[in-house]
Amino acid sequence: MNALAIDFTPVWLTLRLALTSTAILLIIGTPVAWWLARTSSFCKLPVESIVALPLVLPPTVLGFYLLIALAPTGPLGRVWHAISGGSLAFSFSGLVIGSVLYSLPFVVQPLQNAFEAIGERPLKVAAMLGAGPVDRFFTVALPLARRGLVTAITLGFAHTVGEFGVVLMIGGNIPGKTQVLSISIYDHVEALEYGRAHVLSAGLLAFSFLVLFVVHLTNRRLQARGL
Amino acid sequence: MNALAIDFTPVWLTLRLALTSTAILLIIGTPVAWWLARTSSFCKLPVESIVALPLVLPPTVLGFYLLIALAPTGPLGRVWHAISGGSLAFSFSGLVIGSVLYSLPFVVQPLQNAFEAIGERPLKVAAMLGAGPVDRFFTVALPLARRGLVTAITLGFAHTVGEFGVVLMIGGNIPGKTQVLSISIYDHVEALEYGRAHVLSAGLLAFSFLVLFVVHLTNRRLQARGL
Amino acid sequence: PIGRHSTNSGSVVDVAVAADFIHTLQDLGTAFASAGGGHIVISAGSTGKLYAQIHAGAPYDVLLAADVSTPRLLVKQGLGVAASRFTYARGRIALWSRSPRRVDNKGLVLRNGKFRHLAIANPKTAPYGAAAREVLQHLGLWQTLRTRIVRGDDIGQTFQFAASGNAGLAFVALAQLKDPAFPASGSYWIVPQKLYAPIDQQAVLLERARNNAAAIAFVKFLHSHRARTIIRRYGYNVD
Amino acid sequence: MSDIDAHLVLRRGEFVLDATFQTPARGITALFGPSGCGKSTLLHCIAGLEPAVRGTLRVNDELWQDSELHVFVPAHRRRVGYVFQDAGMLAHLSVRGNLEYGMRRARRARSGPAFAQTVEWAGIGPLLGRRVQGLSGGERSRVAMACALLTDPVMLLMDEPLAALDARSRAEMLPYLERLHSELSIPVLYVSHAIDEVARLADHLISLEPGRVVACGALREMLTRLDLPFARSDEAAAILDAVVTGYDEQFQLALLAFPGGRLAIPQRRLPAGTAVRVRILARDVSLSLAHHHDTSILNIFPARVLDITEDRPAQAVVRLDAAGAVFLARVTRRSVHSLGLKPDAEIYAQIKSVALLR
Amino acid sequence: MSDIDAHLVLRRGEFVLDATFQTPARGITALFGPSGCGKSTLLHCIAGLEPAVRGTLRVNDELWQDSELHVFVPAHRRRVGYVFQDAGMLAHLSVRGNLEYGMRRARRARSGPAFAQTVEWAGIGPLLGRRVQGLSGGERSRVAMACALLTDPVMLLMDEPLAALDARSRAEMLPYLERLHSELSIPVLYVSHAIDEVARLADHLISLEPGRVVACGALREMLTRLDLPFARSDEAAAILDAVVTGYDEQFQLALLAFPGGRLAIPQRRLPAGTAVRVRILARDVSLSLAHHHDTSILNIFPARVLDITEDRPAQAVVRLDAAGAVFLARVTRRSVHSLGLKPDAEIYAQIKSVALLR
Ligand SMILES: Nc1ncnc2c1ncn2[C@@H]1O[C@H](COP(=O)(O)OP(=O)(O)OP(=O)(O)O)[C@@H](O)[C@H]1O
Ligand SMILES: Nc1ncnc2c1ncn2[C@@H]1O[C@H](COP(=O)(O)OP(=O)(O)OP(=O)(O)O)[C@@H](O)[C@H]1O
Ligand SMILES: [Mg+2]
Ligand SMILES: [Mg+2]
Repeated sequence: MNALAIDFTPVWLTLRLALTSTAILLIIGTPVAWWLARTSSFCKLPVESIVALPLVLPPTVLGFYLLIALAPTGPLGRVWHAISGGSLAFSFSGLVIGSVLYSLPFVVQPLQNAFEAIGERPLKVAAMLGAGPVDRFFTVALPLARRGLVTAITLGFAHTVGEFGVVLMIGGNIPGKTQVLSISIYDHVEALEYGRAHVLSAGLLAFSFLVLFVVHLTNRRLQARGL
Repeated sequence: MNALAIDFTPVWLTLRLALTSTAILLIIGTPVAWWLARTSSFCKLPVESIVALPLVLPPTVLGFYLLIALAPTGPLGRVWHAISGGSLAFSFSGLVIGSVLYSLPFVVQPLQNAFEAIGERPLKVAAMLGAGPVDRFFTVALPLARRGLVTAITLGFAHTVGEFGVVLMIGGNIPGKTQVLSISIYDHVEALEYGRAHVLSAGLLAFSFLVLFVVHLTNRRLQARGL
Repeated sequence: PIGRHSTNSGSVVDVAVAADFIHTLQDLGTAFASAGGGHIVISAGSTGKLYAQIHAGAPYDVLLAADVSTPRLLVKQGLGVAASRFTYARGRIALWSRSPRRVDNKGLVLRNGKFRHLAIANPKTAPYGAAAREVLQHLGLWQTLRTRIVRGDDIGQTFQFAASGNAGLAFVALAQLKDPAFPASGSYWIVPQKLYAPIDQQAVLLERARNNAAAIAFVKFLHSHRARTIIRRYGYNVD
Repeated sequence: MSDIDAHLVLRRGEFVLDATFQTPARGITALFGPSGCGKSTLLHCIAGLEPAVRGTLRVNDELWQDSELHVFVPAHRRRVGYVFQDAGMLAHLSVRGNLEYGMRRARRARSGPAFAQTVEWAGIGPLLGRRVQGLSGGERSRVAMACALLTDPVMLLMDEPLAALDARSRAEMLPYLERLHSELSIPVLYVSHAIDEVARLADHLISLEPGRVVACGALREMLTRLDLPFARSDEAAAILDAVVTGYDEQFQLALLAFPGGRLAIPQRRLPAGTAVRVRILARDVSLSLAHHHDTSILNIFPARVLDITEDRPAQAVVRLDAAGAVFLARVTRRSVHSLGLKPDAEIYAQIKSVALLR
Repeated sequence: MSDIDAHLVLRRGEFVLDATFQTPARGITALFGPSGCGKSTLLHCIAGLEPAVRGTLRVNDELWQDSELHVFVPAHRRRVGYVFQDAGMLAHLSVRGNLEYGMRRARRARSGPAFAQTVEWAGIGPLLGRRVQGLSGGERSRVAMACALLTDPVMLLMDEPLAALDARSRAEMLPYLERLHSELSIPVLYVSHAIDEVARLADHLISLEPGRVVACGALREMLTRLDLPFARSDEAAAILDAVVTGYDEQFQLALLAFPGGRLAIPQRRLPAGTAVRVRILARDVSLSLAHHHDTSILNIFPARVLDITEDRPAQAVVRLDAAGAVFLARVTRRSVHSLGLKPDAEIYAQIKSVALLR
């Protein structure tokens, strides 16, 4: 085997994980951010702080606690087992849960800021043009929060790609199943296979640069046309 | 030795690191974000993408490359040695550099969004009230970008507290010098000292919750008075 | 390389240690100090990480690696003192389950037991993982169990997989089970030495401490009878 | 009886709005009052944009709000067209995008011609592709008006829509606004601080003082009531009903008759028999004892003094009755004295100009 | 000679502003033109808020911009006070915060009394502690005006500052604006689409058509030039200089003399000998062949017809000369015919009302 021969399975897995997680992050994060931006409930402050909390735990430690929660005897794992019959730890679904939890603040906070910056005005204008709440959310709030959305996607995606502490912990580093690129690079470094690590890192950087570049470019295009 | 006896050195070290890094992040990140928000230079896109890049590398791998750069034989380390006579790797300064680099996107992106959301208008108004560019930046742009600033501080601080991959790699886990709380918890988990890990994690969570809560509360107060 | 930290603090020894040996080292440190040796400061990490750090000038005086090849490499690269390199412990692995009576004393559970996941340390980066793979290959189970094997970053994580109940079985270090401070419950099978190549863990005095009396004294101490007793107590074999 | 029936209470900081009024749900009702008296706030409440408002609101026999009964029809279901005071629009859409946004959500699909016609009227054809940020003040308000109309609303709320317009654009839009209530047959609540605009457009008038409604009724009565600010203002005017009786081809003057006499006004041809409405500003009316034929003033007729109010140091408002038609004249106190004006005096009213309303 | 000398070119999408004008750097210069013609854009350029503008700008012998010489004085160094069309303010500061923001950065420290006085004038005392978002349209513009004044500017730029005000507040602020140029002795560029406001306030007039300056000069000439839109508008007016000669205590009328005759106008006492300026609206002037003494019109004097322009189907503008004072009368074509008006005809001008400007 060539010393630099590279297995591409982790690349696809990473891409799949990052895309799935980003999608789920948006689906969960957007309503949370919207609620946080508009509520004046006394729950707002605690919820805001709780969303940011996963950040302060070292990923491996967060992973450790997740591992306990996801275990067949743990709270989440039991529910999941009852529903799907499978186990969460060491599965792709588990990875997604971990990534989502860990990257949530990066998605919620920029979105919340963007929603707050919109203010009441455009929503009132839209209401007067006949748009109901859901309609307003999709046709006014989201487009006006576009910059925040881009940041949320950027941070969420990049962070999921780079994340490895949580993923390593709850994924079990199973090649082809839970061994994502970040772990694979990490393994090369640990195993002193610096050459392969360099190649993979460079590839990851180039690829991510490309993705981020495209996201920012799209954003610019939209900006030029719209806001 | 009591099984739950806890050494508080890592706590102070972490606090010092997080505060220093957050301060430096703001000092570096704010001008970068301001420039990104207002430039239409063709450099904008590449710079935006580069700022986000450290995110996609697994922290340990980023740490590995930093280690190479900071080593006395590495590019940064050599310069530093020439200036200060000391070494960057395995020093507090090195930790700060690592944390700053890794957390930069979390500070730059929300700030940039906030600056962009301000628009030209208030700056023009301030100019007409006699405020020069620097004056405008501090008295108009920053206050109006307050929400972004809060997010930047929150994410930057929390991420530095929770970060451990980079710090472990370039800090070397030296008790009293570079062994921060996250590493210390990690060590306890690794060493199967779950009890201590739980206590430290709970303490860290409680403390961070408190910090974040205070930040958000201050933000709210300011919001109620100002924007 | 200049370490601001320990150049003239003669009585302090910075020891970099592979994670599995950390508790043993703590005990050794206490013993060393009480023997008038000096104070040791422990930095733990995976052997791979420690190598990269030493390469980048980390201020460690002694490395207690989890393998043989890393100290050998350091010596070859002029970062370790050749004469000081020696095997301070020989690790042993055990198959462990947190449920009592799950694991029989022949390891038959691997062949016919019902378990979803078997945790081993990453064979690529952790010597204990390599040993576990060898055992499985020896038993002819490596291929059949392939899909059920989950890999921890190191034996610490591997232990957590099993301890949290996510993996039914795990190949862990015997030292982890024997740890007097945290005696493990459940059942285990100490894998016979003939099923895997010895996990020799070597120590080496690092070049920067070539003339550090305290460090030299500590390495010497590791050879002592007192030290060997302590090491043996944690389930390691010592020559 | 289709009415707008409101009793709305809202507290906003130190400002308390407590407005009770009733006005017919047809034609244009003007909301008139000083700066900061709560006109915009009242429109917001009616539109349903102030969830904190208490009270009841009934429009066209539909209950839009009753805080006792916990009825609150949400803003977008009220289907009102709102021209905001700052001509608020959706910043992320182009001018066309804004127009279509409301049109697509209208009760009934509006036809293409309606779009083209509205764009034409507002004079915003060249702006359609533009972003709304670059629009000038006047352009903004024209686009905002077009937006509101295209939502096919059941009621229009307009907050000083012409304030940012120059005289020419304003003159161009006024006739269309005038036709709104006959063509669209929807009620319009119209905030304005320009009495001439109000007099010209409105059928009804709601007069506000800070936080409350002080008077509310038909425009005509309100304008000549000397206890209200209108009759005392520089723009005081009376409104008369008249009928077209003929047309002077040579000089292009329409000839009108009203109970008190005849009027000739510059105007394009109108069919004889058309009922029209004219406005006579108090400041355009001078009085004389004899009927002079050698002046450039065309409209002179006999009238009887009803009463005289000396509302300013040097001036007075004289209420006149010309065979039942009541109108006002603003003269100096000196003239009151020198002409010996007093109630029941018979004099000639000379009217310098008359504006045809519709 | 202290002048404002501008030659400014700016392209913005399809709109191109190419404005060249010169106006004295004292008194009030009105910028007048239809919606979207570039008035606000021009003010932005003068303020230095449009970095893309090319050309030259010289104010008071200071070179503010010369794109050839690469001179561009940054906006905050020009020390102009700007009242934006939307009354833009700093949203994160209270009303007081906004006022103080500019005051603290003024060239010379303004005294406390200046602050109190300005607040008093603008009538914003009760608003000082408020956030700027809650302000009503009229309140906003008053605060914005106070802000601009408190920066102690070398020039004021005002973009339709009174458009959002009701008649009463407008009437209250106009006199103060009138006093600006005598008291502050700084030039004011004043955008307005209300001819009456312009006639009342301005000394000079810059008339804009989309993208360019079509005329520029002293207000008085501009207003009566029949080739410009002013004389043809409904608000056409002439401005005369007069001197106070006496006061009628009984009826509180000021007696004025101008070359062509005498005027009596409702006015508080003015010292005899004061030079004043009055505005006579063309629509307030009627003509007669004889001098009638039995009417309520106080001001009647002989005049000679200069020329007659039939600018509308039914109406004409008659330019009159009363011993050198030129003014306008709007009459119907029928009256021109029936009174036999033609150049050099001698007639009597009856003036219904006269406004004292200052
Ligand atoms: N959040 C608030 N706190 C306190 N007062 C407020 C608030 N919002 C509005 N107001 C006050 O309510 C009053 C009514 O405002 P509104 O905008 O309805 O006035 P308006 O009649 O439309 O005036 P304008 O003709 O100047 O537009 C004003 O005095 C305003 O200052
Ligand atoms: N970004 C832009 N792209 C294209 N045209 C623009 C842009 N910004 C402004 N304009 C146009 O420039 C012209 C001048 O605008 P400006 O605001 O100066 O008008 P204005 O004379 O102040 O009008 P108003 O009296 O209505 O306020 C307008 O026709 C406007 O549509
Ligand atoms: Mg208003
Ligand atoms: Mg404008």
